[in-house]
Amino acid sequence: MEYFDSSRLNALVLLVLFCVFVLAFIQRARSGGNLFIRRIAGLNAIEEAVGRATELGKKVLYVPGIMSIDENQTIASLAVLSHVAGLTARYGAELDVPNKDPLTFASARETVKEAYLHAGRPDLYSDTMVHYVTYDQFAYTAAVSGTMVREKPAANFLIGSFYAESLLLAETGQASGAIQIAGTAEVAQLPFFVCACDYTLIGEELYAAGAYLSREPAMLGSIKGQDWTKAAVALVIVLGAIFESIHIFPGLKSWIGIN
Amino acid sequence: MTGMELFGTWIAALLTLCLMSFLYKDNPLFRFAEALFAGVSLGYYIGITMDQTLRPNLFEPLRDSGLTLETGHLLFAGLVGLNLYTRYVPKIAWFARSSLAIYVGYYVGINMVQKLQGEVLPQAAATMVDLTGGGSPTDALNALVVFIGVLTVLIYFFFSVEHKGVFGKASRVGIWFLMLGFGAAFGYTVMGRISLLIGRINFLVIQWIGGTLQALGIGG
Amino acid sequence: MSNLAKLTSIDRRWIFLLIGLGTLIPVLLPIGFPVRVTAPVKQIYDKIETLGPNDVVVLSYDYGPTTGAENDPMTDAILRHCFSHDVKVIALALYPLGGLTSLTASIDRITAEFPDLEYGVDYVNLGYKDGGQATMKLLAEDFSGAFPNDTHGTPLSNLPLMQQVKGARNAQFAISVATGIFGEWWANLINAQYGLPIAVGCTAVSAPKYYAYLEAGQMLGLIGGLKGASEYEQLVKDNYPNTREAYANPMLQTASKGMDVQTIDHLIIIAFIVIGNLAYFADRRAKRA
Amino acid sequence: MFLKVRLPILLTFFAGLIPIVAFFFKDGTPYVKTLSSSLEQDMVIVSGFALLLGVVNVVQGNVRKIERREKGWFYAIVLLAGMAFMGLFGAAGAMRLFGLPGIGMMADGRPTPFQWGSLYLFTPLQATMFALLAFYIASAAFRAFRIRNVEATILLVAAVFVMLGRIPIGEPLFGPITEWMMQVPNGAAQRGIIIGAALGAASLSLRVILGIERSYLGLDKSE
Repeated sequence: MEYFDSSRLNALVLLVLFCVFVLAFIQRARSGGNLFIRRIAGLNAIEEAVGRATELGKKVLYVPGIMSIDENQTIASLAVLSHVAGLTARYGAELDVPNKDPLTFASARETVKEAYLHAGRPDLYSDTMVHYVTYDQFAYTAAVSGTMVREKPAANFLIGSFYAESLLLAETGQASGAIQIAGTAEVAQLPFFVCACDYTLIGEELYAAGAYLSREPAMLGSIKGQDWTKAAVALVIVLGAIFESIHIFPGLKSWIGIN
Repeated sequence: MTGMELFGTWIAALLTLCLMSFLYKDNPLFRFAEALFAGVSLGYYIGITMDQTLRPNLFEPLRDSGLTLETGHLLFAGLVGLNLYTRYVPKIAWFARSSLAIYVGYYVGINMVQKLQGEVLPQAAATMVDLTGGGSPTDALNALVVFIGVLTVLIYFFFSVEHKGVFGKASRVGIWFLMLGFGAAFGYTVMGRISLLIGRINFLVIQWIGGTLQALGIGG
Repeated sequence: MSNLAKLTSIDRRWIFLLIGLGTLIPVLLPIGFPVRVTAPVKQIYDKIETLGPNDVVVLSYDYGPTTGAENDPMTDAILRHCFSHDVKVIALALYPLGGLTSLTASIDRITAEFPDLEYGVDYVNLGYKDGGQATMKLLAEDFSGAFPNDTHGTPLSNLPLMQQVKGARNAQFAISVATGIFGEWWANLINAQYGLPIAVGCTAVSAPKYYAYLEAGQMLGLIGGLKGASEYEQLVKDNYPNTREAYANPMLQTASKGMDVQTIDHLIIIAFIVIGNLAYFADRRAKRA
Repeated sequence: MFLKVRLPILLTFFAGLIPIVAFFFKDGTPYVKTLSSSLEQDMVIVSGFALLLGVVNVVQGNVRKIERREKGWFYAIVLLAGMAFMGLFGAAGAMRLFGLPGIGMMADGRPTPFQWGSLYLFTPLQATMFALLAFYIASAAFRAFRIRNVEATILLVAAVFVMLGRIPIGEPLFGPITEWMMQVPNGAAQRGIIIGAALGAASLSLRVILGIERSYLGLDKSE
């Protein structure tokens, strides 16, 4: 015990609570429990967007953010990409996935290849669908903006971790007339996506997207577990605020807040 | 300014104008700058990665202290890195997956605890506000707004329940908070973005045109 | 469709053109909107006013050319103030992405306006050192630990000014003009550990975060973005007539010009929002009718 | 089957467990902390190796364009030339070849070719692309801020108030409102997003560690 960092006991409690909730609900979902998940607007629009691109004979552009796969938003984006690639495979629409990060590039290629295989259309898959551009944020943006203007994709997906380039990409895409579905958990970039895109997955919606789209019990169960943790956190916040207001148990707030 | 600097400034200024021409429409000058930018930036990161990542973290420790207990794990790093290249050998292409698996695994682990400890806990604690404002009506009002704002936004993110009835109303208030926050953040960012443009215009006017005039002995 | 309603789908290039002109024209022909000086900026100015000819200010260039439009006018105005008031300056750069470029350009620019200054006695340019917080800790104790030589390669022991102060902790005041996190480090490391008064000049984007440090007393003053820089310029111009000639130079980059641009561009954007909404309503009415 | 599917999932599981366990131990704890921190150093190195994957792809793609004289092949030449210039001088500098002291300045204060390229080619292009945001933020504001419904109106009013509060002529009236909006309602909205997103991210982490979420590896869900 001498090695245990007791200042992190609060985090350990939260971690255990969280894992218990998630695992319990995964178990329940697998044995056929209630799997209701509320509608997430941007996600229902994906099929429509890919469908429109197919009709118009134009490509679907998927930008998986600019960060590497050390960022959870990128992993979440690849889960959505898997779904989008499944749709382009089924509809026979052209898919273009330009990359800024080389590891994301390597991962995205595996994701898309598998999605085409799974959809039963490995013949439509080509290695040029997922390609690498450059490691610089703005050079990448310039290249993707150029693609948007020249090839006028009918649907742009801007999903993952974005920084200042968010608005450059979203405005260029808007001007080129594409349906745009964006998603990020970068708080500072959300206003720009909300203003310049048709649909935006906000923060937690992005992380839940893969599970929502997969419709798999285990995935949906984990969303339920996460919801229950959220409810518990909200409850603790309410309790904490009451305690602070009537000045009892001042220890709760400071115990939770220590870092 | 030396001749070489003036030459560089001219190149930089012309490239600046090439990129800016995109605002009017796509054109060959923009495409030239875009292609050069993509190439130069990738080359730049080749240099940076070799000089700032691989050299100090891998080559120098191995060269300076050889293979010791402390540097042994670097061989593992090198192997996991090199394993990424197995994708070029069709028969064992799937080897590369293992490197991705380790990389992703390590970081999702870190992210998990960091998000819970570094974000959920402090943000939750900060929302445990004294709703009486310690006697100050303004503080009490602000505390109440923060309290309601955080809770309704959390309700908006609740996925397991249909958003109707009281729950739906609360979630709607949450959306209003989000919109207010987004609008304010948008307005706040305008200034910083315009400053960037001022920086470019200053470069063109002062360094490029001013510098050239100075070099020609015109103006001050 | 009425003419007004047509404006809902106006070509966005008209907006681009107006923003471009709204930025270019004030840079060429300054307007000079009035500047109201706020307390956090005045506190830095007042602190330097209390210093005498043997006192030393450490000025850290913790930014690069990318944010030069906001940060350069701050360092320039601070240098003009220190040199006009006869306070000694030790300048250095800790920011990896072009800190040295910004530092050298700024020192060259301002010292040219003060021909009587003697290098090594009145000011020193230490150059750039990487390492962030670790370097900061070193130079707080002993400058030569982090910078054995100045930027010209002269050993610090040959510079009279550097004999006067061993480390940053022995100076009277330190100002970090910063983008990102460097300003926080000065407050957390140097102010907290050595009690040296710290002030920060930061970009507008990071200003809200720094207000917390100001309120906590960890920073003596704060220059936030172009607006803060224009306030400092105003103070220097008002109180040191010798600097007015420099500020009158049309080829000089100043924060007051920058604030002119900000005002005009903000108003252009707001005007477009208003027009857009009028057009939107006209369009809706036309469609209903 | 084991090597192709189970092994990567097991590797993810163990690689993910290490930093989580280490997180709860004090600095200096033997084995646990050292393992985690050497793994951290290692991952930085792995990411360094990854860049070559991108470079190879870019070279392949552009050489193909040039060989087949595809539309825009001229630009492919420009791209490769730019990359070769910076990449070769950068690599030579990093390996200290041809008397280059590195990728920064020469001993006499002149820039190395790599440094010259980053000063006069790379940096201005980067700064210009970034600066285009000033134009785009204006056009986005014009189009998005319309009084369409309650939500859009709130967005508009908040943005305009803050814009007015940031400039000297609007500051006396709107400055305090700006500060209040940034700190109170915007702070609350951000906090809500952060708490939700952090839980979402943690849940995704758990799915990845447990091998439930594996699309990033290109593994079929049924395998």
